[in-house]
Amino acid sequence: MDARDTGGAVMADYVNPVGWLVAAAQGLLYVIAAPLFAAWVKRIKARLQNRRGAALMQPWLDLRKLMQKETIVAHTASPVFRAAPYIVFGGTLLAAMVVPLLVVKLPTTAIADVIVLVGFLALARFFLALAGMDVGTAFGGMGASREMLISAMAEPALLMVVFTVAMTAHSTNLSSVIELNLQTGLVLRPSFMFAILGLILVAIAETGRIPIDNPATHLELTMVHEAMILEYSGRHLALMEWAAQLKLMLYAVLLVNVFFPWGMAQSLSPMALLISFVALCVKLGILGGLLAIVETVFTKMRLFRVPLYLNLAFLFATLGLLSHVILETGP
Amino acid sequence: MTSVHWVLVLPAVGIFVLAGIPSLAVAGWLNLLLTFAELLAALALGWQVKQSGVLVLPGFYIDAFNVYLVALTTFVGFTTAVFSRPYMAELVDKGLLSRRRMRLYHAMYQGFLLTMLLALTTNNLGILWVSIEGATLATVLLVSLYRTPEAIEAAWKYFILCGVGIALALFGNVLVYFGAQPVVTHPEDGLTWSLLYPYAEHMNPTVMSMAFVFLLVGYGTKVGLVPMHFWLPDAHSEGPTPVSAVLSGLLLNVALYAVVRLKMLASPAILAADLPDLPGLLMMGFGLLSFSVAVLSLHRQRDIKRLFSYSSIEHMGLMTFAFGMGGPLATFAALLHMLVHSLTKSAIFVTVGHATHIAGTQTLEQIRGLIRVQPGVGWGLLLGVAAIAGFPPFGIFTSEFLVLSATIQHWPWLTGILLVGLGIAFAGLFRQIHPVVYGPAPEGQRPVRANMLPVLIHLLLVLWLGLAIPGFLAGWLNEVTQLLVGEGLL
Amino acid sequence: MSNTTIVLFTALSIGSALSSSAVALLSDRLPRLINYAILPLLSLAGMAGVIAGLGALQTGIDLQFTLPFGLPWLPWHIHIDALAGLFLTLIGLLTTAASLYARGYLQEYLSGSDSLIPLGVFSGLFVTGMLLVVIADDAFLFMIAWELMSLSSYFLVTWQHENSANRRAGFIYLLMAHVGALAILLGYGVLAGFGGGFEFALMRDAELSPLWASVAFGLAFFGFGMKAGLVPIHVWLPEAHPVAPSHISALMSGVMLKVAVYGFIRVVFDLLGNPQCSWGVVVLLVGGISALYGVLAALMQHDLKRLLAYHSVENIGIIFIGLGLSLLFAGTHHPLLAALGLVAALFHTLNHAVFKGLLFLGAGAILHSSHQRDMESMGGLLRRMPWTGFFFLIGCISIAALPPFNGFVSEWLTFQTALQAWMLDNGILRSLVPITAAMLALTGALAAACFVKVYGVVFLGQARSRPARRAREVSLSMRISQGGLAALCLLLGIFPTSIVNLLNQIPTELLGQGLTHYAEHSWLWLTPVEAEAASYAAPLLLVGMLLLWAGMAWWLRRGEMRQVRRSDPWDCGFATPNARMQYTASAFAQPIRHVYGLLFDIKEDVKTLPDGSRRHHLQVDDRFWNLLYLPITRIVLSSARRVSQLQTGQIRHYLGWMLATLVVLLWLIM
Amino acid sequence: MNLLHLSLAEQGIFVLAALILLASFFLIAQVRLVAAIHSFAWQGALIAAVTFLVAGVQNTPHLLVSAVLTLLLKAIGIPWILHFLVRKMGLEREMERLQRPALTLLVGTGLVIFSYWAVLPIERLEFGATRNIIAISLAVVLLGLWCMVARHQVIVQVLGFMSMENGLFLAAVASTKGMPLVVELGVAFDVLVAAILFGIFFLQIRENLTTLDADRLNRLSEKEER
Repeated sequence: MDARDTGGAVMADYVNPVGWLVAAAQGLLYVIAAPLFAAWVKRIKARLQNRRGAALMQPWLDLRKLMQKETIVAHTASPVFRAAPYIVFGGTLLAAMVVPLLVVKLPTTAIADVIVLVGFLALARFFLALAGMDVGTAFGGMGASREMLISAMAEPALLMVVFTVAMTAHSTNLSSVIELNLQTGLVLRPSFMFAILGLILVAIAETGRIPIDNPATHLELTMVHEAMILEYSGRHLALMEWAAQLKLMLYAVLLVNVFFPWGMAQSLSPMALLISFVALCVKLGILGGLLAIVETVFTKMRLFRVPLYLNLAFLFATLGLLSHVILETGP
Repeated sequence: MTSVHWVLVLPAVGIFVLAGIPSLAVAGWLNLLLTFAELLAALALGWQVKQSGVLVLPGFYIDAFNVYLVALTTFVGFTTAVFSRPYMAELVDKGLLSRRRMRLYHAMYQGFLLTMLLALTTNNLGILWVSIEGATLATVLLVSLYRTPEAIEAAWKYFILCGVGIALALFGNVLVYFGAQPVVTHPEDGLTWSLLYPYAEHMNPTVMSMAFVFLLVGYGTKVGLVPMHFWLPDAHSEGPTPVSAVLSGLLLNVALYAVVRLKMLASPAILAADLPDLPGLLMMGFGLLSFSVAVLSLHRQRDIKRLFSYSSIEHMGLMTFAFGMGGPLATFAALLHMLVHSLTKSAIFVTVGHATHIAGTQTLEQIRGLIRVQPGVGWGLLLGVAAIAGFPPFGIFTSEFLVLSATIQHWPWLTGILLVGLGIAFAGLFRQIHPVVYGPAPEGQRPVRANMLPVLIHLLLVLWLGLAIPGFLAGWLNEVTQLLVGEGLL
Repeated sequence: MSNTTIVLFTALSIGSALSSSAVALLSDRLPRLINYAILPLLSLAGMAGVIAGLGALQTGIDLQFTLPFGLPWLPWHIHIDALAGLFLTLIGLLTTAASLYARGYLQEYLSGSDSLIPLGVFSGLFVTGMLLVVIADDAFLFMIAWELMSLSSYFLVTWQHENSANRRAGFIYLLMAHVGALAILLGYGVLAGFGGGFEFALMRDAELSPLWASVAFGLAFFGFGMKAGLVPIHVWLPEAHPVAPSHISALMSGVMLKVAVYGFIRVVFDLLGNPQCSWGVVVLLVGGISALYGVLAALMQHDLKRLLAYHSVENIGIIFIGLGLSLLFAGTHHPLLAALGLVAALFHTLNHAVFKGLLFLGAGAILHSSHQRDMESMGGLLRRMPWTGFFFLIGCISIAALPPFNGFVSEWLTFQTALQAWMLDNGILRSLVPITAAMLALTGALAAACFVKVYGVVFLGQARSRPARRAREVSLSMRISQGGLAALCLLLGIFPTSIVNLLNQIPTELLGQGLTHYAEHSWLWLTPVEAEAASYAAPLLLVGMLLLWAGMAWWLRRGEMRQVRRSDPWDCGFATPNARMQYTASAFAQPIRHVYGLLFDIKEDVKTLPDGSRRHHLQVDDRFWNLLYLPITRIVLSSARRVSQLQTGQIRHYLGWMLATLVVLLWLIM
Repeated sequence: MNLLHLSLAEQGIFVLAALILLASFFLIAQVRLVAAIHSFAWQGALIAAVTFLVAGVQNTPHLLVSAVLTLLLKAIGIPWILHFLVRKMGLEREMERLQRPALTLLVGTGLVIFSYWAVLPIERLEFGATRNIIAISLAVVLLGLWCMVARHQVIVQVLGFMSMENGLFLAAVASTKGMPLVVELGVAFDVLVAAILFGIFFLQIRENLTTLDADRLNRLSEKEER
């Protein structure tokens, strides 16, 4: 019965223009913050390697430069090649809009649940891979093939994580999940522990970080993501890079906000928003640091070790589910 | 002179006339006309029976059961004659047959029909026996018509095996006669159906069961029940195709008719002594055995006519099984199956005849790409096989469907066997026929002068029966069912 | 729409299908009939079917009457209800598209060596058979229609019987179809045995003991599964579908398999009633395995139509996952969720029909203009056949279950059903369902991979062969039919709520319980269970997407930034790549072959030819041939050999048999 | 039952029946073709005699007709035809090696016992000797069949066939005052035609196989590749 009431409450949000404004703003915030987060990870990494590293604004400068550069397209490229950057960026951004960044309940979050989110990331990946194959070079095809393999193996693990959470929250709407976690406060759930581990592994694989892929390499035979965007230049390349950073950001936010939602704003009052903004920065900062450490400690693994890695992720997720079934639900 | 006499006189006359006519063309047409006249007479007879119910004339006893077989016999006889006229003429042109033999052929064709019709219409079990033996004698010469070593061997085996079988049947008859003595007033009537049937349950069960065993083995040989079937593939494969058509389409039916009639006599006697219905069980057993052996044998055939003779064994087995099971549904199904099987099988043999002429051989491996060479024949064969394999909307599906549903009601666990058998049979037929009709045309094969009219008619009839059983036919079969098992279906 | 109208349109549809096949008998004498009578009649049949079907779906009528055919005591019973309506619609849609498409597709055959009569006749009969199956209301008519469907489609498969592949495929297909039909018949037999008659009405009321109910279920599952192409009884499918003419492949893959799904639903949900939980588990597992195996097998293929056929196996698997979930929940008394599962399955049935039809038509178009089925010899077709390429892309996105197209919605609904597993009391089931769902997720991702491969290799890159270089865009009618289906893919994806609203009739009818909250807020939001649990607003997403693109376009493509410079690809500074240097289809699938190789028997080797050049040879076969089918064949043949030993040719042996029989029988009766 | 209670004629019937049985055994055992034909002829004659006796004992005149018929057909006609053929084909000296004669005869005896056992349950209806005669005639039928199984000389097989007919006839006569005349005539006709056909076939087989060995008629076998 209460479902109906909350349903009504949600209904109220849909017609609330302020909500839409905040949602738009939040989308913008994603777009702006994504390169920063990537830069932050890079910087910590550099520090760990006793380098000074680039300035935090560096990604922004790169993007601006790329935007102004001339765009070159191969003779053999088809319209798909030119449409792909827009679709990839758009798809990723839409997916990002679904993930609550500062405010728990926004009209945008009800547009789609986490499975749709995964779907949009998949759409972006689909076109990314097609673009890789379009020009008809050897590397493009190689990158596409590998990317699809990795994502194919990451997907079930990700879904198991979703299941584990949904089993507890009885929902796949991120806002509902987060709300639940906020209401119950800190509860030690073995299932969530496994889910977090699984999600981290998946996130690393999906965002093409070490040990799966090395965003910094251009060594032909080890590239995955880079191989697909090899032929891009100018604004197309800018969009592709930006989309990748968005994706990283998205996964990071997903991790911190779903499992550690504390501090998030449940109303639209400016105070709450400010608090949640600060909280978010702290959380992301820590996560970025962890990621950097991981990337310095580990080395990239062979392609055919990746299935093992992802099976581990799947194992974690499944353990999470089972421990939920066995430990957390009484007969 | 009633239509019954016409039905019998016409072929009797035909024997002598056709034996005497030297001209091939005239004989062919005359044969055609005679069979047509017989068909008309048979229909008249059918009409008469429809009006008056059972028809008892001196020496003859005609009820719904045999009149429907009379009609079927004359019809298939007619269509086969239509097919055989040009077909045999071509054989003569090729010099495979002398004109003298053609006279023999035509005469014996009529002789065969005569014996069939006599066996169906007679009121006397003795005459029934005599005419079935006569049928053997008439066809044995037709089977050996080509005079090749294989033909002669086949005819010899046919002759000996059926002769022995028939002899055993005669012993059965003697026993029936023996058992009948106490119940009939005048000892001479001991074999007269119309007088015997009413008192069936008063006869001595032991004698009757023993008699039925002999009769089943005897007439069963002619039906082609395993393990008395060995003559059948040989005779069908080595005789001329029209003969194969009538053997499969008619002779087997008539033999089965005899078995069923005697079951009608034996079962009541045995049931009256509340023993298990031995005749029924025996028939079911033989039917199932024949069915299973035949479906497996289909896979091993290299000769196209042998292939279809085995499918005849399969279907006769199915009918015997159904008749043995008894009960209105099964009996109705069996009667329907008799009808559709004769029509389909004779149609198939007609197309096979043309196919063998096209390829100049009966070996399956050498008959290829029929649809390319002569689409009519190819499609005819393909559709015929689809029908005989029990594909709807052809009528055989209907009857098999009814048999199966009856089996599910009475012997649920036998249904599995039947279904597996049907699957195997289907595979056997199609894996042999597939390459025959499909694929590119072989070198140097020419279309032949083919008369596909009979095939068309038969298949259309079977199709009709599959889509909708006309009321009068249903009523008719229902009468027969009532006759055989006491209760009707409708 | 009134009942009479619906009946009239159904009759019209069947009638014109039949008359088209009747007219086709003349098509050799008057080839022009094909364009002016046969195909138009077929399209008419299709459209009438759509109208009747939609009418039935919308009004949710339940109409029964009999026709004076069949057996005297068992006339043909007809029953038009929402379920039948859905499938009428579906058959109609694809028939219309296919017949429109055939107009262009058949041109080249007009002068060919194969007579067009069988094609025309059996196309009509094929459609008739399918239409009759879905409205049949007694087992007898059902079997007739069913076998009519199988038989005529078999004749269509063997139409170009000159090449041995067609013959082999045809034989395997017909054999398995027949075996399946026998199983179905036996299943009906069991039901009729308890119900006391072959009318579905009687079967519905039959009181079966759980054991017998399970027997009937098993038989139906086997029979219909064989037709639908569930693993491991799917082997006929990848043989038969590719070799048929493409518009027929579209019909077979798009509709005929769905008719099998219909049969399963009719028997299990409608006739058997109160399903058992265990059935759900079986169906769920088989469905999951089929989905996964199908997509993996598809990845291994490089014959385009064969690949699509394997994808049919995959999608049928997905549909059966939905059905399995529905049975599972119905068996554990969660009618609402059962309804959800059923709706998901039906929705996917509809979607798969549309996009698989589209893809087969596209493959046909490629075949038509380049006479190639081997992907390794295609490439760069997008620039030569832009329309086909565009429509095919939509098909790929839909089948890869990517938003906002239709494939995604139905899979999303299936996921949502699975996600309600927490409602189950049984912990085993509660952990089994998610694992199946994970298989589904893996399937989806692999499907995406597979269609990246397909589209990338076929339409993108550079042409790998002369025929591919020669390819030209296909005729208007072919483009229209593809375009129509492509548009449907989008519409079904954008307005799921209204579709669910239509489909909702069916669970209401079969389970006595429809979805209640599926549009809690408005038609914009699809909320399968309740708004809190999950919601999907496809229209809003589409709008958002369009807004974003508009914004980006406006921002990024101003002034001098508009023009782009064309040049040779960079490719890490290697020499300008040529067509031979592209990644091939087999190369693309190599990592996956490496990971999942053990499921298939793969023969891969590189031969060095005398002239020093290398040849890479790859053959991927179904393991099930050796595991399942060959042994059965061996048994049958060996027993046949034994039996044929009886026919020794020695007359004395024959006589001996007779004597023995006689003696044994005499001994028996004593 | 006790023979003493029976009339002399009836005792005669038994004696003849016994002799008929003996003739069947001769038929099985005879290696010389001509001798086999003779034993068949004798069997025919004995049957005719039995028929006469039965006709006398039960004064059924129509049995006399069939007795004469039998004598002419079975004792004279058919043996003559066969003789003629044998001479025509120059087979007077024809001998056939029986494989395992002892076993063959043993099986024959077994069949006699079996047929006795088989007809035991048929209780006597009117005429005392019935059951025993039926047993004998069944034995003759089975022995005829066994003869066809055991011997591979085509002509001897035909003789076996004919002796089966003899057995049937005996059964008819002895058990039930003979069948209706029309049936008798039909049977006789069939037998005659059969005999003629057999003749034709001998010649054809002869000219195709140059021998009358049934085991050589084995072209139509499905055992292995033909």
